[in-house]
Amino acid sequence: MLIVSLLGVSLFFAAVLAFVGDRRFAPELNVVASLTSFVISVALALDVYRGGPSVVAGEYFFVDSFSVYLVVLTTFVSATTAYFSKNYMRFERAHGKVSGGKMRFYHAMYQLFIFAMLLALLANNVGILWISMELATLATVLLVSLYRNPSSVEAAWKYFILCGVGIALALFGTILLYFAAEKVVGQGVQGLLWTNLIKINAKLEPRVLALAFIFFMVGYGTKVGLVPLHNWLPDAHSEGPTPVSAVLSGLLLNIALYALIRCKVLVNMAIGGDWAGKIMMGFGLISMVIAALSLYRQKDIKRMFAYSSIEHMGISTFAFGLGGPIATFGGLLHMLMHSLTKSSIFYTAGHASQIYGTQSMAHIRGLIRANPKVGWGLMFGVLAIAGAPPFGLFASEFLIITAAMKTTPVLMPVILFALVVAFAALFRKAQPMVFGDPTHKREDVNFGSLPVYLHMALVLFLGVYIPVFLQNWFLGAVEILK
Amino acid sequence: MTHGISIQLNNFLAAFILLTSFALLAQRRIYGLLVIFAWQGFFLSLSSAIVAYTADIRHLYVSAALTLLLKVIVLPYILYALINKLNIFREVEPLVNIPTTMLIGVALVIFSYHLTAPVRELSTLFTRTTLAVALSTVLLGFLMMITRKKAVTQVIGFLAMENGLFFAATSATYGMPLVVELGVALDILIAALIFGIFIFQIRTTFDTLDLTEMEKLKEDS
Amino acid sequence: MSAPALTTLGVSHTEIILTSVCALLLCGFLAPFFHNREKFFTSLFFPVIALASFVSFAASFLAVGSGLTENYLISAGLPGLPFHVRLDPLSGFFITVVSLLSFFVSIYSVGYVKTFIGRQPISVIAVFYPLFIAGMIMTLLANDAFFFLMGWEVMAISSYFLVLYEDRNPKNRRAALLYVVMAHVGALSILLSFAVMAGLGGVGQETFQGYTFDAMRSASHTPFWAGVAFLLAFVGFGAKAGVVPLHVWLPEAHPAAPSNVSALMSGAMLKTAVYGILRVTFDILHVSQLWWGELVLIVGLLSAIMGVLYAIVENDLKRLLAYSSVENIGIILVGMGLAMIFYFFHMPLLSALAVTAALYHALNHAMFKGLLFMGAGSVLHATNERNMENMGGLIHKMKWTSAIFLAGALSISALPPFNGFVSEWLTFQAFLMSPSLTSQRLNLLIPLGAALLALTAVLSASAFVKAFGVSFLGQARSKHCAEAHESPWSMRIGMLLPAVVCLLLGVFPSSVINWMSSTSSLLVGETIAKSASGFGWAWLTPVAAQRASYSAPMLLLGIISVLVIVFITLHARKNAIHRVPPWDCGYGGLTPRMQYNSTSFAMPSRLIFGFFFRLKETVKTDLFHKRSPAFPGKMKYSLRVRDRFWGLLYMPVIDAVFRMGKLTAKLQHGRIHIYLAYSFATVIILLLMVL
Amino acid sequence: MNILEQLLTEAMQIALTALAAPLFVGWVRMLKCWSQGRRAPGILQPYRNLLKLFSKDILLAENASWVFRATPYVVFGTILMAGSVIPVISSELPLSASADIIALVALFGIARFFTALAGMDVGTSFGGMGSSREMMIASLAEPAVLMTAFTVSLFSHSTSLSVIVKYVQGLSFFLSPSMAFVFFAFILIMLAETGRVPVDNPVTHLELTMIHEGMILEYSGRHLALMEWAGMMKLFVFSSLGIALFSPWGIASDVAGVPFALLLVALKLTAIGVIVVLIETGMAKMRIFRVPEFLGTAFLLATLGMLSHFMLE
Repeated sequence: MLIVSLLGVSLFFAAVLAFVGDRRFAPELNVVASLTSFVISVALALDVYRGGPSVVAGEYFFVDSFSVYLVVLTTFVSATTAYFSKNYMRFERAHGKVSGGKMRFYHAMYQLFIFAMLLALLANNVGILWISMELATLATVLLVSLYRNPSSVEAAWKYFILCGVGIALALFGTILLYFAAEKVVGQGVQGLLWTNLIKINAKLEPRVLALAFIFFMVGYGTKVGLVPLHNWLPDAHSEGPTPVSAVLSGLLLNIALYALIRCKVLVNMAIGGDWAGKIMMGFGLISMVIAALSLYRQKDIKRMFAYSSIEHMGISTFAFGLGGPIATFGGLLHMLMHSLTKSSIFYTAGHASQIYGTQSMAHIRGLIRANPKVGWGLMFGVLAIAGAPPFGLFASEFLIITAAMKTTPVLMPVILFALVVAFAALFRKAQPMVFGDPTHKREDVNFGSLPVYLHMALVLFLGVYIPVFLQNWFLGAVEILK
Repeated sequence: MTHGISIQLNNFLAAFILLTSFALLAQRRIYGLLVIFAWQGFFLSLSSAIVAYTADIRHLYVSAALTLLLKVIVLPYILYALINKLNIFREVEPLVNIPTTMLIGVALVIFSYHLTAPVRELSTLFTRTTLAVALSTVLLGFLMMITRKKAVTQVIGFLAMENGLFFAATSATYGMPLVVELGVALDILIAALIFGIFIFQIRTTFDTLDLTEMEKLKEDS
Repeated sequence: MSAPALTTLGVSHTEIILTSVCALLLCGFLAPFFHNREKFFTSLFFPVIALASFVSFAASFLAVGSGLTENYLISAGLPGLPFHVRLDPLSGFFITVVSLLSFFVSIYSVGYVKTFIGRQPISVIAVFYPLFIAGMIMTLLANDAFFFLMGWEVMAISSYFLVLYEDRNPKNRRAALLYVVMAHVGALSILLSFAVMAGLGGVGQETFQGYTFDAMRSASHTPFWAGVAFLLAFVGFGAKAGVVPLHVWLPEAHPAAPSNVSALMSGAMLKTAVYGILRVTFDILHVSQLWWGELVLIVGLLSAIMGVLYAIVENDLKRLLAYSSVENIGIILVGMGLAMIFYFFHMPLLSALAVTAALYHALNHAMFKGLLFMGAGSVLHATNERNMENMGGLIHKMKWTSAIFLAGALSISALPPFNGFVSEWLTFQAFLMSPSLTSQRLNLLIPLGAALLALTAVLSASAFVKAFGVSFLGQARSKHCAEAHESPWSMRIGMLLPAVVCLLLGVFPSSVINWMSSTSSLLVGETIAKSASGFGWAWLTPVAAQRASYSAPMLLLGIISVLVIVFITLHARKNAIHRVPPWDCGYGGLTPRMQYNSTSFAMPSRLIFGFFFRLKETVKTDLFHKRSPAFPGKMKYSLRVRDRFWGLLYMPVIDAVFRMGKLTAKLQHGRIHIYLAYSFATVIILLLMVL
Repeated sequence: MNILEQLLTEAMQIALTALAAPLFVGWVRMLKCWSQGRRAPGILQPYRNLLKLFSKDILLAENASWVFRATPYVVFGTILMAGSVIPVISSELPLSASADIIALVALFGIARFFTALAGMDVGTSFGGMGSSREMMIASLAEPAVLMTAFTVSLFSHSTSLSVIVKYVQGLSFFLSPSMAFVFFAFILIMLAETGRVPVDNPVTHLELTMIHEGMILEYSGRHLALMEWAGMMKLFVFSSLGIALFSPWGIASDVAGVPFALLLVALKLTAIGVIVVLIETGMAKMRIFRVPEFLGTAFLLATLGMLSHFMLE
């Protein structure tokens, strides 16, 4: 029941906000909506923690420790982002960037987007998973072009076309999967249910699944932002409103990776060997290297962090491709840490660009003097995202690197190269923005530092101590992904 | 209708679909593209109906009807209205010249055939031979998106890809479960609407629908 | 061994140290809340840190003295890998070093940090300074790879922010960036080394148990992977220690930080790297190959000689000190390299001699380098000047600082009876023992190393003659130096204490060696404590009295008595002292500009060792008369000395990365068709793979 | 030897160093005058000079600090201390154990360090120049010194001077190529360290050539006397070190042998004076940047000594 109410809440509020989204209380309503989802998801998580995985509503929905942790993460980050967007969007509206109609649209789509993501996580059906992934794209694509200027329209168009094509390929993969399953279980919904497919996957035809996986890989991989399918990602992240960038980077990429991992588990079990894992490792590695090298050249603050998202998605993909308990644990932890950290970075980056009236990093200088909270928030975010302990990303990278060292020591130089280059590039860009004398201070922003420091505190805490329940979740997830 | 005839009919329709895909690649005029696209949808819907009839699967009728509605009537109409409104009947300039595109297309078909050959042997369905055509259609649609300059032609390419997917779903698997079919159809409809909105947005912000104008977001080296 | 004092009281040494670490962390976290009462806060805050450091010092000092080993678990960290903590003589020794220096520096900081009030927010330094100390102690306490790296990076990151403290200066920002990048490279290298030792050791394939040092110790490593692990660890720790050629960040970052932090970075932080090398090579990998020792020895010698040469030509006082740290780390490495070689040849006593020399020097360097940096900070505080070309005559204005700085300079120049000499003497003794090795090649080559070390020692004395002579002696070269003032008491006490310790360490070496015998036993299974004081406590006889002996008390006593006797005899009859102007060759009027300055002092060395530097020397002459070059007008001389390694090693790498970055930019043209083509190509290629 | 005898020999050793040094220098100067065809002022002239200086008032530069005033005492103290550890009349010197060769070198280091600082204290250009050059020469000499010490210790397995002396005495016939090499190296080092001719000219006040004199230019009165005396002792100490290392025969091992040892030492010193003067007369003062070559030769010789020990002996 919780699952249905969880999905219902965001859908309901999406509908409500579509009408009242431009009122004065709308941002608060948005926060309330997201918080409600969060509360329900925590209850759901407790349920799963106590009772184990469950399948509900005619097997259409199911939840296990892998998906539930992402559900909680999604609702949590969406709630904090809603809180952040409160001040951020008010500022944008006050400066005439968005109109009342657009505010309605923005709020409605925000909730719809959350709905789509939750649906993707909770769906037991590969087809529904696909539909919700597409829905998530559709919900955000017009948010990216919210400002309706040439670059945002261009970015949105690229986002739409590239992800549309990608998702179409994923549908082909779904069809192939059904094609294989149908021979075993016959016609009907049974052939698309995870819970079912997992049971029968030894009987599935390996060759078809191999073909299917390629389409899944390219399809969902496009949404994950893996190189060379990533080209929409920097554009979309830099041109949309910052809250959208935060959820895109922090959540949507995770959901796409989630879909990909589910497919990989299926395929790997059917094919035997680690063929799918190797492909994922390849993509992960290429993404890490290319994204790290790209970081150097960036001029736009949000664009740079978009590349950093590509890099981190590459690391997670690599970890899941590697397989094995340590790497998988590391991958799960990495997804969690990355979305917490990256969304908080976007919060600060968004305010930083509001303060200086530009997203160009060359014009953002001396944040610790212009607004110390934003400045230190950004600095800590960069530290965390660069993998410096005691922040949590270090823990996950530690696990992934050591696991990789065991199985594929040959790849270590490449991984290290990427990590070092990314670290150097991030610091090279972030340090002048945060320190030194401010060039010109334009605006005062009302910075709600709560989400930033909440996220940072969580990342810090989890870097030092992983609570037992989280550990059990992860171990459960590791068990599922074996 | 006996089994044999339906197989032959279905294969025949598959051939038509492939043909229309090539026609889409070759067509220079936007209006012509629309017509061909509508025809492709029609063949698709027909094929679904035949499969539904032969294999006696109810919900495939629904998807045949959906296809007819969406792909033959609604989407071409929306696009047609858009073209009329924006007055973009000029010829579409391909980025790669047409003979080359056709040659690549032929290579893709051979590739798809080769790729699906072993899979085809496994299937028990009578429609299994059409998987190669479905894959070719998807890839040809993809190719069209790559080689055409205008936003509208990209949309048509995208929809042609979707046609290929639909064809794969009906022909290779006797159709996906209904929920999924409906969801997919809904998504496509929304997508088409968004396409429409976009084309307006592009038109108003860029004053042209030529995608070569939209190359501002890039990396300076 | 005396009974562990605290254990008898039922208190664990580890817990005491951990408590002070917690206190330090707490200080760091609470600091931001006091940002509007800076003066009061500073007077309260740094004494608390000093106290915590002192507690940790006392506990570790006692622990080393009694040679105990304690294990402890903190249930945090990764699942299945809680934080393993271990206090053994090795970690205890280094904790003693680190926390003793932190104690002194924290006292010094009370006065020093106050000078920033009104210019920079104090809270930044107040947050990261205790975190930095805590990070160092955590690193030393760690007994598993994860906790170790955690402490390691806390230390690195907090020091990064401290280097960036005066962030308005673009030079500092550049230094900090270079520092943090190098630190990260090093940390990753260490991480990999641990991964090699844990992962390929064969223990705990799918759990984390392999990541404890205990597991690594007992694992058997194939020679190849042991070599890889050693090399990675050496690169990682070497990058932190600043060994040539990984040293480039050090002379940038150490001077950029506030001087109390520079003192800690040079004096304490570098020692954690030394600790890391010792821990990995001796304790975990048991020095299984000869080339390790040779490599450490060679790198050590190279660092020593390069460090001191760069120190000599440096005009910036703090940079000079930083380069001298490179040199001293080199000397420590030389001792370690010798210890490793002896250890490989199963000569425990000689190995113990060399390792004691290295440890002793680590301790000494912490004291005198901390002292010297504090002195430089005191000068900076009084004159706002780091460039020695603008100093001079400070001895008249800053009596305390100059006397204390002189003590530090004597120590670092390895002059008896100060402590620097003891450790260098021990290192020389270790060198002189090399003929007992059975390898002919080493027999012939090691003495040359000793000669190099001798060269280093005198060059270092020369560098400090210059440092002290140019900054404190002579006439003031600038106005603000002429108007300098003495530092506040807290700073003077903070400097005086380590100076006293320097003298004590120099005069009573046998007791110190006795104290650290447990550390040497842990590392090489042998100690020189017995033989060192075999001739009586006042004589230091490392191996045997017949071999070599040195008695600082005797020398000190001798020199002082001669001094006193001569002084008294001479002053029996009063000769008048007349203050007169110095001899000016009859030209009239010596100006401060006529003095030998820092650049001219270094000129002979610069010429002789010119090969090591990248020199750019320009002389610009404005002609007095346009037509006749015989009457030159104003002459302008400029000299730039650069590190050769920057151009040889770093620029090519950086350029290559930038070039690759540019190549990847080509991936993103902005054309959607191309993007679609990528996806298309990806699909086709992957499909071809299945085919 | 009992404690009293030990103290007695030690006192004699110290007295010898302090009192015989001016005599030795007087002998060298006299020889030099003769070799240049001049009339010598007499062998006792250094004593007279010192006495004269001690009785004079001091002219102290205005901005000289305590470092400047303390240096003469420190320098004198350390060099006398160095002299007291070299077993030149008896191999049973009690103080000998408190410093081996390396510590001995370090004692010279203290003197040098303070002299160089004193040179810079007043703030004239000559002082700084002298300090800079002194430190450079010292640093170049040091590797050769160490090599010499190393090679010598190869024989006796010790760096302790008494042990070396006893070891070499124990050999009935002592002629090895390595010792020959090292002996030549030692002579070169001695010339450099004590500021003798090819490296420095102790009698010049020509501004561009002086090194040691540059540093002590500002001294006067008793300060200058102490510095001069210390300089003389340094030459004496180096000579005795040479005796101890290369020709220790006759050095006593008990009190009874001391008078004979003193006689032998006097003879040896006379010979060393001749050698020094021969070298000084035969060579001209070098340009400062030729000094590295000179000291490089010393290092090379010492290294050859070490190598030949391993290869030939």
